[in-house]
Amino acid sequence: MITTRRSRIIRFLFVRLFVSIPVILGIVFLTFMLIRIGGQDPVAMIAGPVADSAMLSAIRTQLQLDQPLLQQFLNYVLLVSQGDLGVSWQGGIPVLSEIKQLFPATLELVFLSVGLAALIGVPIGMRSAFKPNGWFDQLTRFCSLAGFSMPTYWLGLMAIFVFFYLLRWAPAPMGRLGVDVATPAVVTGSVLIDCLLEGNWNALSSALSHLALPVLCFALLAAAPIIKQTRAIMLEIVGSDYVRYARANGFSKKTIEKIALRNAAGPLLTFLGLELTSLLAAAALIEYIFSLSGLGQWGLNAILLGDFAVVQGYVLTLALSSMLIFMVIDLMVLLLEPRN
Amino acid sequence: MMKKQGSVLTLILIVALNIFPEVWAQEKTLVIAMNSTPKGVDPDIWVPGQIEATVNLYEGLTSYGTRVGSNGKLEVDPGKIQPHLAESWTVSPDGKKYLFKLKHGIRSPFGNELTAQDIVWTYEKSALQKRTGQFMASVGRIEKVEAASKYEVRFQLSDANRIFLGALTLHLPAIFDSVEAKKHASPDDPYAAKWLSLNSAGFGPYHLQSLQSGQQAVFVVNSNYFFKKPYYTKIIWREVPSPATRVALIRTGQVQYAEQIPFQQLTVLRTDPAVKVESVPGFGGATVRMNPRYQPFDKVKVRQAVAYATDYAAISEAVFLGQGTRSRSMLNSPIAGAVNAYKYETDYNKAKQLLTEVGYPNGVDVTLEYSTNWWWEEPLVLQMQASLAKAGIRVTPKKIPSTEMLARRTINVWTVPFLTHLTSSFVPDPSYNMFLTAHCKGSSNVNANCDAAMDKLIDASAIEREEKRWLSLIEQAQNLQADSATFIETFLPGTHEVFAACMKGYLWRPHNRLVWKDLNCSS
Amino acid sequence: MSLISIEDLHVHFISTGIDNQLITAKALNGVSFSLEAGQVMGIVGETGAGKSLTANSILGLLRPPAKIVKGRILFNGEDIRVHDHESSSVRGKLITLIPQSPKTSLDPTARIGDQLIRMQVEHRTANDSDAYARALNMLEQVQIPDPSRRMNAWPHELSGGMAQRVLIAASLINSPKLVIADEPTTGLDLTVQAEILDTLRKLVNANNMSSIIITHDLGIVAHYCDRMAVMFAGSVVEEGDVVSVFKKPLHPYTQSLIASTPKQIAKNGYKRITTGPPDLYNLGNGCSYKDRCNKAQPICETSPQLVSVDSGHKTLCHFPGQSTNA
Amino acid sequence: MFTKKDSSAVVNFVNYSLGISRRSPTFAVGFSIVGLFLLLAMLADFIAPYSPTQSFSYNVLNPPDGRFLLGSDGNGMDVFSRVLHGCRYAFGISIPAGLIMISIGVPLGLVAGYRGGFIDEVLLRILDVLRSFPTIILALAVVAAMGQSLTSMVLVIGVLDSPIFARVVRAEVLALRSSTFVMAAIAMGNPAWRVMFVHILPNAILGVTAQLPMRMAWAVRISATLAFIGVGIQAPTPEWGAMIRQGAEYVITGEWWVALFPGIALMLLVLGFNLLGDGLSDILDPRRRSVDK
Repeated sequence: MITTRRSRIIRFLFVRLFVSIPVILGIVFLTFMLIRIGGQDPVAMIAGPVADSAMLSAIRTQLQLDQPLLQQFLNYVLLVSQGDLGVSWQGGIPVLSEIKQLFPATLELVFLSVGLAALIGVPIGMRSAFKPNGWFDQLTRFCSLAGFSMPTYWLGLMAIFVFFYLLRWAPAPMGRLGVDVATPAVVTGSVLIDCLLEGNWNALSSALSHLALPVLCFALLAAAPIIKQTRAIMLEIVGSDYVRYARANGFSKKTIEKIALRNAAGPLLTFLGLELTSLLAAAALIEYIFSLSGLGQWGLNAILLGDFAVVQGYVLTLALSSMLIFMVIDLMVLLLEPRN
Repeated sequence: MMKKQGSVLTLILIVALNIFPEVWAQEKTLVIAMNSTPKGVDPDIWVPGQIEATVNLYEGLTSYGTRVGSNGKLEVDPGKIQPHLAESWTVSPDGKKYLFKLKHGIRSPFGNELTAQDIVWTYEKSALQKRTGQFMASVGRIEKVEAASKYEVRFQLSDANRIFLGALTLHLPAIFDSVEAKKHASPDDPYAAKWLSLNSAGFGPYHLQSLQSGQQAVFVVNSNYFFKKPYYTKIIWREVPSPATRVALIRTGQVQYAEQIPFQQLTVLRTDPAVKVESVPGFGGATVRMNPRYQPFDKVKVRQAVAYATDYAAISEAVFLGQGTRSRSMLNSPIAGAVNAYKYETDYNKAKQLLTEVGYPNGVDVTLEYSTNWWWEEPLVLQMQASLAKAGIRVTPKKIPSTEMLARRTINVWTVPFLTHLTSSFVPDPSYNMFLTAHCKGSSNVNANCDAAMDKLIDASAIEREEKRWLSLIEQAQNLQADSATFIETFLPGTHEVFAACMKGYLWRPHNRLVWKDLNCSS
Repeated sequence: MSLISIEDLHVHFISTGIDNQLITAKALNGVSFSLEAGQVMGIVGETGAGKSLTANSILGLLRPPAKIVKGRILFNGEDIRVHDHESSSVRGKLITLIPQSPKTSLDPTARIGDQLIRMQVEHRTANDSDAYARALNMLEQVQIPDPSRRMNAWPHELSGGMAQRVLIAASLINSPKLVIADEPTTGLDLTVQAEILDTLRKLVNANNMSSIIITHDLGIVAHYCDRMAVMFAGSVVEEGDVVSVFKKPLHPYTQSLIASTPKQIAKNGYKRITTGPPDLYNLGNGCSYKDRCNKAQPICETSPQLVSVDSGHKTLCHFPGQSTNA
Repeated sequence: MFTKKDSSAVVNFVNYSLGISRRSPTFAVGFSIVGLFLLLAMLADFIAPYSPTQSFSYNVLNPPDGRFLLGSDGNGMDVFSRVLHGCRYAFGISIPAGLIMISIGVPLGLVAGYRGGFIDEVLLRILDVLRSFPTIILALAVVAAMGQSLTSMVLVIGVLDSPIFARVVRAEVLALRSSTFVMAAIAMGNPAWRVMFVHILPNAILGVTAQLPMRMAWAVRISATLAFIGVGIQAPTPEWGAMIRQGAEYVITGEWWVALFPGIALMLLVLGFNLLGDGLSDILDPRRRSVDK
């Protein structure tokens, strides 16, 4: 029994890996082509304000932009398969080293936000589902739709206005640490973890205070879909035979909630995975507003500046991490569900 | 469940609301709020933030002298070029050979002394990279650089020219500590371009200590710096992409300098006791340019009509908030030889009359394209739209991305008929400036401004060594440009640097970048 | 005093239409019956007659838009509805349910043993170690082979019959007074049906419990029940002890039900029912069976009263017992 | 309560409005919001005190007062007039984008669901890609590359979202395909297209109808986001996202009105669309009925 289960899991991982490859290739191919067929020429941007045509063509050759598109793509894939993401067209910093430096900031933001959002969203969604159409349900439905509808960046701006400009409660939206704080040595790249490792409490509190507002904004908005989904999942479970049976058995509300939550864990986890990946991308806006200098801000800039190497690196990172997240989540669900 | 969630929320809130007033305690550290961290620090490769950093890392063989200006403040005198890293120089009679003697004892942070070899290596590197450094070398018509002895270096020029010494004041081609740089070279990369793009090895006052892309860069003073020791020993360069945030930071005293502050904010900042605004007119002019290869701008009278239909007073008020300086030529003071060539004043009737003369009695429809390279573009375009309408020139404003603008306005592409542009350069030399912007081969010629007579005047001025004839050539060229009216000269937006109130010592340089070694905040 | 007695129970489904008109479905219309300790009662009737709704009302499982608008449910003389909103000291302990669909009624994420233990711990009828032993014992009693291994099984590993046995074990584990079996054998094959019902009957009798079995199947009622109630359109149209009802059905609906058992069809031939069940949204006045009844008279336009023929054998008809051969 | 005898049109209208708002308050609120915005968009020229791009040179960043109801922006333009005219861009993008989604998504979903096979596989793979890759980044990259015109924006949004539409249709079709009436239609020898469009589509359309407002909400949101980032429609065009972008410059220095009002308008309209969609699925789903308490 145990062996069959383990072999099933291993097979699952293999299949997932196998299926992921074409999807990732598809994403990379899609972005690769789309940013190039647009007709925008990045070379002038790279060459800078003083550039003559000789300089332009030299850069074009250097970046292989004079080659056919498909050839460019194949070259790129070949390089990527060797773990080389190329160098940024703006300044020549290796894309991979930038990703290593910037991704932890984004992960920090996204995981904290999703975590907080789940803490907010799941209980509220559950309560709604247990009393569907009651006042609480109507109110949360409205609120979650409002959260759904609110532009992230706008909420961020308004939060800055209130908490930084008016109340001076939040620190200036400037980076991940205060200027007067000694930056911890980079170990993991996550400021929070690095501070903890170093025991640098001063920096830790500064990092937390810089993260608080963006995380709060992000989590509030991320909670909306979680509420909605939890409600939908729970509604189905609450209407299920086994919850009806548990009710008929006179189980306490707490026990019934426990049963429902346990049964919702699988679909909820799957949804949280989805939420994680979508937040990874949406983080760009929050990072931009709060100058958090994460991966998203970097990618956003690259898109605006036409730095294709960075755009590709960004897209690839997002795609790969989405895949990884899905895989881990699916694996967790697999282990969680007795039926598998 | 609900309880747990509540307590976590409270915890987060407590952290969020726990304010840490980031009081600036450490001394002699300068914190600056910049648009972006340097994307690289190799002066040969132009990338965002690079110039702002490298003017502080590398210095030239020459430098500009200073004088006391009309307002009693010290200012740069572009007419006076003095030795800097060089001790002295001699020129051959034909003006094509220069021999520089280097000062002894100039050392990089790595302890290596500056020798003629470093300079030769520098020019070799730029020649190989074929980027901005080589461009600047070509501007000075430098043909060959060789070491005459350990402390002597010889420059061979293709033509005698006036810009050469001015170009040597610049930070590029950067004079590298070649001894250190060579340690990081490889057969693939003989000039250590990879290493130099993320590390500094110069003889300037500062060097790069750490660079966290997108977050901050830290520069520390070169302890071996040959000249007067800078007041600030450490520069913390924070990336703050939003100009508004930069304003907030300077106002709350969390940084001592903030770059690229929007004009509207300046008026407020001037009244803020915590902030000091230093304003210099500079010589860069906000222009609107017409490409004569497109209708209706192929007709000079249409272009002149546009010049007459521009409401300069309104632009001054609404766009530059009364803080700009009227531009009167494609060259402006302090560039030598600048004259009042551009004589157009607002006159709608004259504009209408000119339009009628060339067959546009009912006016014309044009699209004015602009981007966001400079903050004033959009308001200027809107003002142009309003005032040109009064002469029957109906303007459709169109904002396009910077990438598109750069690509389409490039020399020999020239597909933007009507656009906004800033006339500017690093070197305040008249011939060079005219060449860049108005010569058919100039790399800042964005509107196909190709006129054989103009090219001839500019070319002649560049090699003319007799002062009077030189000035006359420059004046002719300016007048010719003003008459052809392909440039609508509006205002010099000026350079407005925003500092903490205590900041002293600011000195404007022709490269228009902040030089940290000038600054001090001592009481 | 009866163990449970339902008095004039009215349950309506109340909602508002898209045109803002109130829509009421009269699902139960004055259901009354009672049951003594140790008895097994069968409730029969067609789909929509209100059998399960009656059970749900007893178990407090009604959810909006269903609502009890009138009537009482007395258990041991106490109104059971006071327990509706709290973890019940009655439901699951004194009254338990054997649900309709065994495979989906077990919590899919808990092992069988844990579910049986949970049932006891929840009602504090045993502590953890006793609970395990009792669960094991209960599984044995419902004749599950290899019970100690089954304790660790997941619900999805069980067959339908096995799951139903587990549910029976769960329903009896707290030694309740009343077990309500809501169509306990639907979907199971006949031999399993019989085994399960035999087990249930045996255990109910052995522990002196009462039981209500809800079913479509008159055969089950005949075999396993002491008393029976026939429901139609939300009313109990006939109630009595099994023997007398089968011997002398009073209501035309009961008569037609008995006539449609295979044995009777073989004997008397097949008769088609021409009308569907009455529209509960538009129940008219009078006898709700009148549209289907071939003996309907003008008097049937008025509501019939419950008529008691023998002691405990009652019917809701103007002409009790008159249409035996209809 | 009214009885069925009151059947005058007014009473009916009142009854149905009350009934709908009772069954789904969300629908009623959403419907009113979207209707109001549609009205504002149509009447913008009459309501707005100024042209949305008229620049009052001497009234830059005027706080809200009698002359500039919602203040003026950094170019001296009236925020109120601009917010009003912004409605037009919101509908100008979401309506054609919605039409594109329907015209691509519905046939695609129909064929994929009914026929399965290659088209279904392709659709599923595309959905895979979209699931594992956030559309916003894709839209950003494409619009940035294609150049920022209204047309390219509408196209990108419409095309990118149509697979999601197709998924809804596909799910409905799959459920319907095995239903008796479809079986009967096939057995009667109807050609595939007829079964799809005459028998399945009308029954699948309910799901589509409820989905449409939500997708339009997405279109409004994403177009504003693109404009905010700086790749979509650009100021001085009175588009909400572009206005927020412009206002972002001033929020931190206390000129809150430039970003606040377009943001509120944007949020309200998106909320309206979402409420509409949410309510519609309530109303169309017969299993959900509100309770009279």
